[in-house]
Amino acid sequence: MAEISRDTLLWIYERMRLIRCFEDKVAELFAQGLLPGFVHLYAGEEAIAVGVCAHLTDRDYITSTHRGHGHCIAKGVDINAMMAELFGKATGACKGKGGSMHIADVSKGMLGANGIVGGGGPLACGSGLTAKVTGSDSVTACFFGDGAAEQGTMHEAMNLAAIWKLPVIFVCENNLYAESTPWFYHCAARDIADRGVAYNMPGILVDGTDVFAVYEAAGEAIARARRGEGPTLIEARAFRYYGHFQGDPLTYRTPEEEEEYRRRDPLDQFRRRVLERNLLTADELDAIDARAREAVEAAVRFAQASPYPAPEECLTDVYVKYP
Amino acid sequence: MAEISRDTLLWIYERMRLIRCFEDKVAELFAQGLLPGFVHLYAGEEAIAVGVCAHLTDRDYITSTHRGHGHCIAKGVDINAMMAELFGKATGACKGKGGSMHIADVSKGMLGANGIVGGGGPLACGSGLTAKVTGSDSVTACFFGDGAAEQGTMHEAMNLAAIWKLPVIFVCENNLYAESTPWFYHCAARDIADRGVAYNMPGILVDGTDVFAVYEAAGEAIARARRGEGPTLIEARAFRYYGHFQGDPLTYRTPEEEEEYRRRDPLDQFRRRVLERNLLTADELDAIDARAREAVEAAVRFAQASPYPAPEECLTDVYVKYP
Amino acid sequence: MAGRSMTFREAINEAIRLEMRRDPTVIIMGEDVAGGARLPHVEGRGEEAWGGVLGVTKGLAKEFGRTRVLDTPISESAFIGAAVAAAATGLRPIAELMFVDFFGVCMDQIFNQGAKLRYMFGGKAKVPMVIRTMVGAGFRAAGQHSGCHYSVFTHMPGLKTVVPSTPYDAKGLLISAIRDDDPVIFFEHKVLYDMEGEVPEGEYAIPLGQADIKREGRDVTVVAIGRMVHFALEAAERLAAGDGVSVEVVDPRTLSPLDEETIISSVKKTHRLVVVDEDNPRCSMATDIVALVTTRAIEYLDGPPQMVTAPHTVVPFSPVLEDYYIPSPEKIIQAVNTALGRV
Amino acid sequence: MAGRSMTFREAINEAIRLEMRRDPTVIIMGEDVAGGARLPHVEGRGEEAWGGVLGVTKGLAKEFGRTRVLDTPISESAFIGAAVAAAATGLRPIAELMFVDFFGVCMDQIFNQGAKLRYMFGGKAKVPMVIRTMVGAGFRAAGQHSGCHYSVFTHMPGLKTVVPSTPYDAKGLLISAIRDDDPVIFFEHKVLYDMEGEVPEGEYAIPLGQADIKREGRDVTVVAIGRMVHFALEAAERLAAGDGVSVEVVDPRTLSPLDEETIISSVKKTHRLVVVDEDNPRCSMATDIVALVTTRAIEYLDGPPQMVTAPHTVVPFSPVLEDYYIPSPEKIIQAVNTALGRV
Ligand SMILES: Cc1ncc(C[n+]2csc(CCOP(=O)(O)OP(=O)(O)O)c2C)c(N)n1
Ligand SMILES: Cc1ncc(C[n+]2csc(CCOP(=O)(O)OP(=O)(O)O)c2C)c(N)n1
Ligand SMILES: [Mg+2]
Ligand SMILES: [Mg+2]
Repeated sequence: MAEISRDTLLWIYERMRLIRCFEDKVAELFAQGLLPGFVHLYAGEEAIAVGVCAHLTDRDYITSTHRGHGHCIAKGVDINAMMAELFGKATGACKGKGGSMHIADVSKGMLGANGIVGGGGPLACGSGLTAKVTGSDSVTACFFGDGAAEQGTMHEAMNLAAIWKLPVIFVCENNLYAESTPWFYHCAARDIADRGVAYNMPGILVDGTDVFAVYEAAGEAIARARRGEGPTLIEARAFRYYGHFQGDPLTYRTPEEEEEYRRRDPLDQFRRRVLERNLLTADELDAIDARAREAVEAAVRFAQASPYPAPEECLTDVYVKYP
Repeated sequence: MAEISRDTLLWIYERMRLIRCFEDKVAELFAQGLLPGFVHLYAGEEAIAVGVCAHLTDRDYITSTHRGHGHCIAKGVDINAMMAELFGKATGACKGKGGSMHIADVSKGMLGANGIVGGGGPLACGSGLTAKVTGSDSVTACFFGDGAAEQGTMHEAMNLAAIWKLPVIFVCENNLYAESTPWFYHCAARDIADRGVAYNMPGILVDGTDVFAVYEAAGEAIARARRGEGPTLIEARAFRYYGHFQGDPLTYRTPEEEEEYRRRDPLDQFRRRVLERNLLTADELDAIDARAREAVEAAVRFAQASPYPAPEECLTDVYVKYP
Repeated sequence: MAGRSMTFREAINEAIRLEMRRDPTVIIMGEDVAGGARLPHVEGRGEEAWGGVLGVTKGLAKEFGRTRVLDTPISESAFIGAAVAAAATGLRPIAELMFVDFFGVCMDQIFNQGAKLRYMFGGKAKVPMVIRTMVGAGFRAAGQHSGCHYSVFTHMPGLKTVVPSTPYDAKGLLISAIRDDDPVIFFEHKVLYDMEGEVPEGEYAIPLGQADIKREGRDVTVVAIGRMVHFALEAAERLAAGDGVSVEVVDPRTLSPLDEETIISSVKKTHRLVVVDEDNPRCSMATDIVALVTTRAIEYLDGPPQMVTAPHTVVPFSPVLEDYYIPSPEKIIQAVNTALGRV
Repeated sequence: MAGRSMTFREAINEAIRLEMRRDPTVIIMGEDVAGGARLPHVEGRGEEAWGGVLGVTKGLAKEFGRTRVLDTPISESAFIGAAVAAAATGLRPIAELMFVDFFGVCMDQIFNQGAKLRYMFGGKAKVPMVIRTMVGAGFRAAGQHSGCHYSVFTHMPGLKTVVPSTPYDAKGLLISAIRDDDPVIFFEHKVLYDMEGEVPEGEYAIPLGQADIKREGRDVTVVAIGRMVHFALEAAERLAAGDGVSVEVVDPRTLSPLDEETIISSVKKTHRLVVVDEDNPRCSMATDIVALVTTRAIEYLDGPPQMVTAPHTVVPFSPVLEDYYIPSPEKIIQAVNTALGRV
């Protein structure tokens, strides 16, 4: 923690807050019936995306999941374009064609949210392979859920990355549930991190509500990947605050669990720790909070003011050229 | 070894010899151009199928691979029907419709050779599930190759069997290669058996040329499965004597490797050990050898004398009823 | 009891429930089909957390217990493959593939194992299983949760494919599918779940391979699939009211086996064919039905057959784009007019 | 240089080799495409053990090294998905799916990731990759190694599909496929690998979406795909010799995009259509082409279109059964005669 620069600390808090504000606002808009489709919110897991992406530049890549807003924001995707995408507007990150589950910005190294659980694992090997073949020092972080750990694709991807020593890190976001199914039911391993053994790679379990812990573990793993020593598996445990999707009755969750995660809120933890150690001031943090709120409001205004795509836009972008 | 009954010892040797004779004969017939398609031979790996199936009855199941002849014979499938199948005859185990890669006999608990690498893992969960739901004590052994260990299906199947505590044992036949690719290249794990950790199940490495070692490890695993304590992963290392398929130039194999496997031949090992300890006599073993040779010759005669199916048979057996 | 109304969702639930009562070998499995597995405050009380992502299987775990109603990991290959071999060894499993769009992670177990097992074994095995799966656009669920793709399964020998359009059909067809000795893929259009319709109590089986004429007519045959049946009926209504055109709406209900005779008889009567399919157009059910009619009854056609399908694109997210993507009653009316040479 | 003859296998090898020389971002990966990875007595000497299961990629590892010619584990999802994202981030990967029959273990990465990425990202990415795969019956390879199934890929928006029938076409189309900015599935019929034909040296690109009239004729249009082109030509030869029937054989070469105009022009000239497809019949390219012609040019047809396809069965093993399964020149002759009203 001592080694983290002030700038990085500010960036971390700013990104975590921006994610939180964004997701809370999306929940609100969704409840008001303003957003089409369905959304999976990242609130509660901010420390994972931000702790990892703090080590990455635009030349590095991430692959993501159906719960991708947090990854996007941590990787620097423009929140105006994100919000417009959620509204299905022409100014959206994907011109309204992708929606929540497919937000992407390849120019920022964000290879897309993904509607297929486990779909991102193989893709992460691909950007890793490009780095290896072209000799760049780019690293790819592959985010996946605890539920995704049971998909064959993740197994194949971790093995492939390991034998090819690809510059990829695998970050399992264990938020305790896959939909309404608890991870201790769907996963036979004692810890998902134990599966590192299956690929002869380090398997690290960290507290995913503690951004410092995530930052440290990810830093080592990324450095290792950049040195050409191959992949690492990190399991980060955290909580998701909202239902699996917006509208989930949450019958599987107990009040005790809710209490625990409120107590361990990643933003509160961060605040407490940087204030205790006098690394940042309350004013600085409050200013960030205010800016984040305003940025999200501005994003909503931008999205609402934006036009819908022309209906015939349905037919474009299937191919670069056809025939 | 002391605990193995005389009958079982005789059965083990007889099955191993029958597999060896069968495969050597198939190699010969294939070289003569008498067999259509292509065949993957099991010679060298006899101790694995036989060591496992020695614990199983017709009410137990096995799933198999593209290299399935040995599994069939160990599970008691009629070799006349097998040989006729390889010739594509109407008297074949599958009426000539399946061929080498799909030989099956559900009445014997043999759920089919499988042309899809890793295809048998999920199937093994299925017969395991039937046992569990119906409360029978049937066990399923799932044979798969080292190459198959890299398929997502095997990961999913092992996890599913573990969380449901299905009566299944997973037997990885590590014959050092997947086609021409050495296992230490395609597999990141130090030992495939290590992957037991990923499913919180025992992972046992045994010498797959030593039928006693296989018999013992499989016995424990099967007993555990029958007790309802869930699956076990066994990695059995052995050699395949022929090429991946008949016709393989075998450029990847060294003379040293050939020498080693000849030295560790599973049938020779068995012979030496039972003779040393006076468990069986040379005459008994020789008689088995002669019977096996004759049985295989008879199977060839049976197959050659059998008719081909009528061409229109192509159209039947797609459905039980259609419409 | 006639006159009892229930939703498409409830009809499916009832079909499964009745079959599970009747036959102890029927089991059901899938992601969150019950939900909350091993949570003491859920399972411990004999409850379920979800009863399926859209509540279709609600109450089954409560009635039949967790041995017959199994939550699964997100391992479609494993549990669908398990259903295949469970079927071959004595059970009648129903496996839920949550969205058909996920077929790509488990298709091998469906088409190479489940569908082919009987044939490759020379007829010496059977695979009485059902895969239930959600299809269709309209939920703004975007490119990976809105496809139809039943053409891919209909293409595959060894599979049967069913696409019900009403609560009544859904119940009767699902009962038949569960009792069928072959693997059946049962496609449920998510937009139809809330649709109400008359559903008799008790068991009844609608044979696979029997089309239903949802509306009789003289001038043009509209063959429509799944949700499109309702759009076709709406178009027929408007055409009747507006121009006195008499449209016959044929609902094949099952795509494999396909009731070729009913379709062909209808065309022999009307001499005009319009096929309406929400799926993408290439190598689709639309082309399949057009080829059926033109190879077998072209001489009865008074003009070119018409196809109303989704375009050859991914399903877009934005409501304006998705609405453009989905075939509409307007497009059907236009196609009928074209078929009648009125444009 | 005209007159140079080589096999279909060699033509494919040459196309890859030339493109790899020309463009350092082209890489190739698949199971045993080199073979013997990390074995000192193989790789250590710059050798390969196999060069592909049927030797198609022989010599590439030797020339380009193991960084650009990658042996993979049997993890089709992982390496085909890797090809997708490698393509989106700057490479032009060629991935080998050994047999098309294995698509079920990796289809998600093909149709949900590779094919849809560009669309779902609003056109802000491209996926210039090729998947080479073997198709077809005739090797007695039975139910899981003998399918065609290009209809499944042609159905999917975002994919392009290519089925070459001659060494010349194979080389020119593969070069185009590699240079194409969209994902292309390239289907190689295993029975054709040993077929010889004229292949010019050096690079040439055959545009995707251009059919080739393999034989001109007046009386009937036979559209045939892949290996079936040769059976159609044989049938045409015999029909010309025997009865003086003049058959036009159209080889679409690419199924998506499909050269609709060439097919339709031919039918407008001959007024008769026969489609020959080794794939299973339902929702197939055969129905696709029949639907194309009948929806757009039915008035030019003098009789019902004919389809000659495999039956709706799994591919059987036994030679007598497999021979019955595969469409034959005889069946094509019969279909032409039927099309001409001569039976
Ligand atoms: C292959 C596939 N199967 C099922 C689904 C449906 N589904 C969407 S999210 C989800 C749960 C994912 O759980 P997890 O990986 O833990 O991620 P989380 O939602 O907890 O972030 C499921 C089953 C899917 N999208 N893809
Ligand atoms: C899904 C799939 N991918 C590829 C193949 C082609 N193939 C057949 S056998 C084989 C190698 C299998 O290796 P292993 O599992 O070690 O079994 P072995 O042949 O050594 O017994 C491969 C790649 C296949 N049949 N199925
Ligand atoms: Mg989760
Ligand atoms: Mg092997």
